[in-house]
Amino acid sequence: MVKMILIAIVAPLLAFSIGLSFMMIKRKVVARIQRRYGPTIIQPIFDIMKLLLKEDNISHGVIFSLGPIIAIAGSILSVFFIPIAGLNMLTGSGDLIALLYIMAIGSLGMALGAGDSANPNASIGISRALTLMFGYDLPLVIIVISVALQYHTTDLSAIVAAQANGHWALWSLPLSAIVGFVVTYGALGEHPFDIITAPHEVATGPMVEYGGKHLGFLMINHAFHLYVEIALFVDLFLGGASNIFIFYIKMFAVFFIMMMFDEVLPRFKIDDAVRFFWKWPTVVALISLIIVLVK
Amino acid sequence: MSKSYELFIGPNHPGIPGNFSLKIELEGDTVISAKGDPGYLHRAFEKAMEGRYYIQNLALIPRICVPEPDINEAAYAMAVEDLMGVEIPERAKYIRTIVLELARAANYTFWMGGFAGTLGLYTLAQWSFGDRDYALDLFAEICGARVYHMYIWPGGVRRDLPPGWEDKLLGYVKYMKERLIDYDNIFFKNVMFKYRTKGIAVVTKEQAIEWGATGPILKAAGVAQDVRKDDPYAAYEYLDFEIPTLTDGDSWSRAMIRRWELENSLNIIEQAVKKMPKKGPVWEKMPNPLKWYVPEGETYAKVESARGEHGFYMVSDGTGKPYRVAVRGASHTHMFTIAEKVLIGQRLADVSHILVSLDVCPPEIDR
Amino acid sequence: MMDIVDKIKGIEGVKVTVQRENRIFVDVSEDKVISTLYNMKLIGFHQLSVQNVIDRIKDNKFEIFYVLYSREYKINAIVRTWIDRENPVIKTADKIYPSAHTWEREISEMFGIKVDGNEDSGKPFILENWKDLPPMRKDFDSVKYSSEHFVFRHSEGENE
Amino acid sequence: MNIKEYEKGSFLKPLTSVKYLFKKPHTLRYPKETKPVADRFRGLHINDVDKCIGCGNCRDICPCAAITMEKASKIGRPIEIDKKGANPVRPKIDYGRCSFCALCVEMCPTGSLKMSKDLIYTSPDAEAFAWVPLEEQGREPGFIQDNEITPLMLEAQEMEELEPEVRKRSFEEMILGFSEEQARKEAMRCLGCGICMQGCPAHMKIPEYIQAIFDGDHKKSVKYMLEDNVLPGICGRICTHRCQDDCVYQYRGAPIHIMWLKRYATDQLEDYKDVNIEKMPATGKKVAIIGGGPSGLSAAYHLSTMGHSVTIFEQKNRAGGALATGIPLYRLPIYELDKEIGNIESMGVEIKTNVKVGEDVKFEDLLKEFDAVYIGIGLSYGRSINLKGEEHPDVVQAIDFLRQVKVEGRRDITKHVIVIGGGNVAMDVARTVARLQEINYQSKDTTVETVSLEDWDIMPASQEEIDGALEEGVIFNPAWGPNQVIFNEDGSIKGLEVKKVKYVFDENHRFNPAFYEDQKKIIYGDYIIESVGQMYNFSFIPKELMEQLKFTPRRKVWVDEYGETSIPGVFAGGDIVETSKGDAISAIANGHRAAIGIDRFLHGKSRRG
Amino acid sequence: MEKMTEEQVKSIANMLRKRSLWMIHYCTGCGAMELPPTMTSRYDMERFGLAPYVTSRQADILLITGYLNVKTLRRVITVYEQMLDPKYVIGFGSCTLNGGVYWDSYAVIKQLDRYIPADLYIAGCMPRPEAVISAFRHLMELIDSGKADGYKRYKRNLAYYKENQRKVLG
Repeated sequence: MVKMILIAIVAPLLAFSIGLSFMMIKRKVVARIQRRYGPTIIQPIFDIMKLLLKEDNISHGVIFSLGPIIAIAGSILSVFFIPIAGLNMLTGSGDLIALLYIMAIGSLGMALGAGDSANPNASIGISRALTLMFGYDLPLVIIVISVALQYHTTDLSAIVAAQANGHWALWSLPLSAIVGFVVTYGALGEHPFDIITAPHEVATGPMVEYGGKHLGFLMINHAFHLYVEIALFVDLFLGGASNIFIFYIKMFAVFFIMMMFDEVLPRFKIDDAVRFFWKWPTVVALISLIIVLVK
Repeated sequence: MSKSYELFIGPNHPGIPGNFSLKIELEGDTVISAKGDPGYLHRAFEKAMEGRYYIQNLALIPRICVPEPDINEAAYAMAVEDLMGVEIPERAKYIRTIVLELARAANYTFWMGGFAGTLGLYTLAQWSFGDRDYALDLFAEICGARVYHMYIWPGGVRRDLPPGWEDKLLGYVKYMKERLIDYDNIFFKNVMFKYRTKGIAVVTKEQAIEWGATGPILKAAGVAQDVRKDDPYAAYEYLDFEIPTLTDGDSWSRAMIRRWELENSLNIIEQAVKKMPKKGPVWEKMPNPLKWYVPEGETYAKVESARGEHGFYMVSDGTGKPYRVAVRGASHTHMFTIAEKVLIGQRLADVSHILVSLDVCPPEIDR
Repeated sequence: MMDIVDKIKGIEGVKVTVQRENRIFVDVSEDKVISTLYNMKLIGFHQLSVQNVIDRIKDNKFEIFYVLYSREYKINAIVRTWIDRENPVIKTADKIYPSAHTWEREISEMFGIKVDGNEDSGKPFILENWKDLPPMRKDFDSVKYSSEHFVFRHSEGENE
Repeated sequence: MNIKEYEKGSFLKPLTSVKYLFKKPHTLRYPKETKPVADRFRGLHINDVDKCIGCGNCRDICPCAAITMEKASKIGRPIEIDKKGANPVRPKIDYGRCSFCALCVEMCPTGSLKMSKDLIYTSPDAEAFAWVPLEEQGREPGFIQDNEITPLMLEAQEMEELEPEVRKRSFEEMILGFSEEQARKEAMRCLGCGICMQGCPAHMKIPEYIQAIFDGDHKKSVKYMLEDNVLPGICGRICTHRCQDDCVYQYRGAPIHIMWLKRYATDQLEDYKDVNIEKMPATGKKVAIIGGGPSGLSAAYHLSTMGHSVTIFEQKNRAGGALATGIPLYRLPIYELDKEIGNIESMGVEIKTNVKVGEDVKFEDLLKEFDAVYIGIGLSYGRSINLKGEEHPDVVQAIDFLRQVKVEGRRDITKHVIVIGGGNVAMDVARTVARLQEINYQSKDTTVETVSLEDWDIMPASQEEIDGALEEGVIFNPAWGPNQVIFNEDGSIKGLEVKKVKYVFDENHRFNPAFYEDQKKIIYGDYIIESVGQMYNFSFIPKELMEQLKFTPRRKVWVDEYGETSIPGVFAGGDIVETSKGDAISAIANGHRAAIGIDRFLHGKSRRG
Repeated sequence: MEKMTEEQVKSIANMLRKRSLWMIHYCTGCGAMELPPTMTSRYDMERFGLAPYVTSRQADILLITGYLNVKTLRRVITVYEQMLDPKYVIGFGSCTLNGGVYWDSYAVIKQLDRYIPADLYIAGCMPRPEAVISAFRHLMELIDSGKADGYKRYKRNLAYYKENQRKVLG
């Protein structure tokens, strides 16, 4: 029981710090690609702290304030479903499927809150977010199915265990892995999929009315989000890890490749993005699924 | 989704090029009407100029268009010279050409960053704004200010080039040509750029002529109209350069024309530096500023700005202050006659990059 | 150059002055402006560069000018006309030159000239809540207005 | 540019940009790293307040109305307040207005105002953005002015004059005057700052009349002149133009020819009928003026405009004083004198010539007969220096010589003439002699030499006069003091023995010449003209009144600020009072001042009334 | 935590605030032209934790970049009021101080601090990027020492500001 409580405290903290460290590194790396030095490495901490210290002088209703909380709650919940280095508490059969649902809570929470802000930009942003989710969920579901079929389980821990000793799904299911990478990339909203917040189009979309503490929560949520998406990919295709350091290195490698693309591509239009997801990733995922089925 | 709704883009919106507002009506994600709302940058230039001496206006005119102030200075100076019947010295002509082309190159560099920014590619913005900064430093060396140069004035230019400046300039040109390869790689040859802009916001040749478009919009539609060739001013008649044209008239063509013109400008600078007389006067003596009475008359002086034809209509009543100065900015037509029409039927996501691809410069509209 | 001048001279009721190479002034009476512009476009002046107004307060007239450009002949022609300062009305040229529409909006706001046929004439364009004289008129004193409406920060030592 | 390359589009090419991840950024890590500021940078101002003359040209040209002139006491450091040709104010710049166009720097006539390379200034206090720029603020100069390219018109119009060979042949006026174009161009140069007005003893409205000349409105221009100067045409020819010495253009270029502009404007008018000051209704008061010189004429004109009836008593046969008798014809033609005196007469002034006060009319009678008396007798008698041998008939006074030549038509001269003196009168004499010698001998082996105590650098004559004299062949002997006249055996003059001057002014800057007694030379010549100053003669005033008349330590007549002497109702002006600087314009000025004083006196506002 | 006095909490809060200043990207005037170089690779103001943000809710600093047209003033006031406390205003260049080159214009306000409180001004027309960075660093000092209290002044003197705003906006 004590162990459970300990894990319940440690796991989110760990997830948060990993996500935060990625945020820190990203700002530095982006800056270097852009031929500049960028902020001090701990700048995101200052930002979050400052936002939390801001005074509130707006109210758009309870739902508006609840949005970020729901988002964070959803993200933390998903953290418990993802096994890292033996830290897996809410395991049980079907947890991969459950995870997929729980991961959507974040977006829905945002949708709830932002929808309450009565700003057309926020509404457009939310509709874009949901549309995009709709777009990448289809290939995601297909590859999850492929992986599940490959390992005959929906238990993430089991999938991770099956990939031990270098038998990664990346090697056995290369096509699914590529699709998985693209989908994870899309889910993180990096360029060219930063359609939801696109400042030049919808002025940061759902976040347009959020400031201060709410924005701070959203930044924290982003850290969790980063962690959840990448950790899921690592668990599914890179065989998880037996200890936290290796897990971190694997996650970082994935994130680093993502950053490379992030800074050199302009963004998609929402319909193009959905079309994109339903075209190549879906087709490739299906091919991969067929390969699995045939094998 | 048949219900239409209104959306204000600007004045405080990153998708708007400057302090300007656009009221668009959307049906779903599609624009069904767009109305520009200018006036946020209205400073009453034309009124203020009537109350100042000819030389005092030197402080005002560059502020009409911020990204490329030199065209205003040149057009103003040309209008005054025209009314006074003054021919400027040869070297001054070349210096003007170099300054104008450097400003054009800087403006296109700046524009490039802004355009990439609207498409979500911030890396190019970071690069090109930083590279433009070197050009601003070059300006500071000849005239003492980075942004508002006040360097070209009636009769020629304000100071001769400082020693060694030409070499620095050529160094910058060389640097920019190297950078252009990087710009091409990250943006102009980028598949996503092509994907986003090809076939968007087409202004056909007929439409461009009918609506009175000038500059890159017209060139992208296939008409080689350029004041530098048609009515050469400064030293353009002595220089060898081509007017680029493309035929599609879409957002992509306009962007490519500007990319092309940027390279063109760099070439013109190299050429002008080579051909420029190495010594000689750079200013034709003008009267005492307080008693600078310009002969009565009306004239229209025009130059080619980065956005199109930029002109000054100047009326003098024979006193020391202009009677009326009317400024023609290319953006005026481009925003209200072209953008408002072209935006209809476009997607919300494209609005901001269409505005930038038409290069709408609000200070030029409001004045 | 000269053949195009002759062509313009063929338009009814115009007075043509050649200022210098590539600059022609075409003066017409108020009622002939639109027909002249139409004919000018037929001749090949496709582009309206700028249309604006000069307040000739001494003659009690508004001078309206249209700077036209012909790509074919590379000539700028400036069509000018004069109207009375009291109750000034002009006809719209936006059917001939679409870009005139916006210039006319500006003119109607800045000079208080009514533009017949332009539905946006008289609506606020650049200014907001403007209650004074149209600001570009010569009898509007900008310095006076700004010292009445705004407060300057006076440094201690005023002139001598 | 090959457009085909771009039409394809590529997915991998953008990824090459990732290489910058491993390259050094080009960020300038300000404030840790800085880049050099451009040499011509237009930043916050610097002003050398000692060099600055407070002319206000920077304020006038500022398009933003950012410059105000701050009083000397508020500048923040002491400055020399009563500097000649300067206002005791300095520019204060409001950085809530300044647009950093540097037009003020371009227009600064002294070059004291510069712009610095420093443009980094932040403050939470909005009031802290206006100050008087000083050099002590330690900013590094950036944008400075350039004498090659400057909106100021530094070069003056060349005045055409007769060639020395030509002008020597006669007494024809040598300065030809401006053409219309030249005058307009010269008038265009004026900045209208009005620093010159302080230099002018009469405080003429110089910027206004120059503006009127520029506008081509000569009548308006002369009208402005007549307000302070009743003899503008004469002053346009012979004035000592102290205004030009103060002109702001002197620091970077040539001062404006204010005097010749004045001449130009008056020459354009046949007479001043339309432009005279409007006459006030007659008061019935009578004023007597003794002496028809410039001060007397000035007083007469203004008094008559004030409605008083004025009578001038002139002992010579024509009014004008030194103008009529002393100034050579080649500088001031007689028709100009007639024109201007005629104008004064047209205002109703009665001029009685050939009337010598003290002999023909008694001074006491004037006091009884008239409500006020103005004495403007001037210094009409030559002063001697008690030179050994000066009683010889061939040693004459300059003032007599000049009168003989101008009024009496004397044309004879000897071949070798020595002129003692280095002032403007000496130059007049020497150049007159040069003309006479040309007329009589075609300058064949003739000499005219001047001897002056002062060396070149402190010679009191104006540079133009010295140059003119040199061109006409006058030989100068500066820094030599006359010792004695040397005679031939037949009693004629052989020459003048002179000794070298050690110094003219002593440590207290007082006139106290000292000589090297061992350095002597002889200047050969057969005729000597002394031109070392003039004096007055008050013999017409009865003794008892003379005792009442107060004099200043320098032996000038004491007057109060309205020109009234210690005798009530008696006013004085011209060269006999202290405020005069010995030229026509000061005489005109204190004539005008006395006229105001007399008017006050007649209206019962006298100091003692 | 209980041991810390209120002062200490405040100073820590100020320390955090000054390290993370987000500016709203609203180009009110031409001074905005020197912001892109300051923001981007050449001067990179992100080194100090400054970053441009899009909407008024997210931002901490409002830059009044130069002249302020009456029409823009109305929007600027809205934006300023939407911003969350603590918020800071920097006036760029001459125009915000006393009208600048537009001193005689009928359309431009002359003194920014009559309408919204300004915490800092920068001299210049326009200020160099170095000056802009200096200004940000100056503002950080002011925040650290608690002197940047424009938002408190606005609340305290709301009637004064509202009166002035009403006068000019009509």
